[in-house]
Amino acid sequence: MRLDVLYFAWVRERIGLPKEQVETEAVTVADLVAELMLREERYAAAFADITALRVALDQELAEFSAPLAGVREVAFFPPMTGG
Amino acid sequence: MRLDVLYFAWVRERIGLPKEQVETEAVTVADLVAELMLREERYAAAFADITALRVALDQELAEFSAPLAGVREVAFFPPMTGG
Amino acid sequence: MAVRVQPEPFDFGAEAAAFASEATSAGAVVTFLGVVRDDSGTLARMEIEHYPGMTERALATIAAEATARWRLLDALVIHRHGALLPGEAIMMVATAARHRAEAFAAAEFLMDYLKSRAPFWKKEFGADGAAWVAAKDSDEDALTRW
Amino acid sequence: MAVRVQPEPFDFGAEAAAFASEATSAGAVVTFLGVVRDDSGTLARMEIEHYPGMTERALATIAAEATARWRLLDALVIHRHGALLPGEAIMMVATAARHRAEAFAAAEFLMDYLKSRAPFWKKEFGADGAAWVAAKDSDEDALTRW
Repeated sequence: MRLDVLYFAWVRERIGLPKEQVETEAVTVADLVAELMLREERYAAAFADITALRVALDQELAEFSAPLAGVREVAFFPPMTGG
Repeated sequence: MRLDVLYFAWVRERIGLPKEQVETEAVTVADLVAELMLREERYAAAFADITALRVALDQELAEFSAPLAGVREVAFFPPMTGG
Repeated sequence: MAVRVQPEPFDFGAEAAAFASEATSAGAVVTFLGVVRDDSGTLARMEIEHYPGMTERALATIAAEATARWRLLDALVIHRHGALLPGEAIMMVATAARHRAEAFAAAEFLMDYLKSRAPFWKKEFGADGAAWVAAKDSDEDALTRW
Repeated sequence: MAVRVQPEPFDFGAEAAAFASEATSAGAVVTFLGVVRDDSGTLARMEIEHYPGMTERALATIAAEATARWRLLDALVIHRHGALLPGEAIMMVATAARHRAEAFAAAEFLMDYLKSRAPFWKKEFGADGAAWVAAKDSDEDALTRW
């Protein structure tokens, strides 16, 4: 499947881009993270501490164990600091 | 001693005046209330249910058991409804 | 810290803006505005009686206590008396603090104390005559949390 | 109920006044204003990044939940993104309810959820370089009370 993958804040800065298209057969978010980490050092660095990250699937907060079936947009970012 | 005695809200309406000077030897607020209630029916009516009343001595909330020594101004009123 | 007791209307937006712009080192500003409600649809007006002298003292005491307890950068209380129409603003409170928790807690504390400890009494004039607003047990109970 | 996400400044006093005047049957209006603080005295600017699309959805969801839970008559959330200077307003929340307890609770709920559940990220630019603001455990903990 083809996913839009978005990065925000320091995740975006470490990976060096805000958005990319990813062709993947990953079943869960965690699978996708494992796949991305194998790509390049900057991905490995960005995802090194998964507890410091949050994920949204189609713009809704989700768990890293969540399935990707039917999802079009995945976003990774640090804990939010709004308000 | 001579006291300024003030009445507010329905206490004022029942007694029929906002303020009067009272010459008294009452030791506590409760003594003063007992003295006033003997005066006239309108005082007796106003003070009938003391639990529905509050008292301030020199503009500070006080108890009915409080002594009047040194006090210049006594005010009687129902529970407050500001805000 | 400012406390005003007045019969005149006040401009909530202007007061809130001025308060916020003066609290320059605050990260958090909370305001509360109390308005005359007309639940029954028959309220002609409300009249608020107060105890001149004691009112200002009580409000200043309450505001000083809130300021000390939550280390407020500033606090404002405005309360009207006299005749008010449905929809008119009765009073406002504003608090400024470094963080939101302090600003919220102080504003709620001010409101709870104002309701039951400041010498104001409301009387409603409606189609069926006039009646003094009764104090609510819930307002007295609200004080126990502080 | 209104939610606005914008880079432009907003006029807190005018927004607060307009909100209050439209909530005609409310007895209680609470506003919260968040301002860029400069505790160190070295902050040049703050930049707020957000997730267009998700931000608006998250804010609308939070506002709708608050409205239902406290039977609000109205709710408003305005949140800026982009570059902000110390002292500038970041965001505001306003709630209107019949009674004060609901208006206060809903405003605090909105703030707690906004802090940790709306996709905004703050970066501070100062004399010593730039750094992303870290999420506070206390903000995450604040959610457990609702």
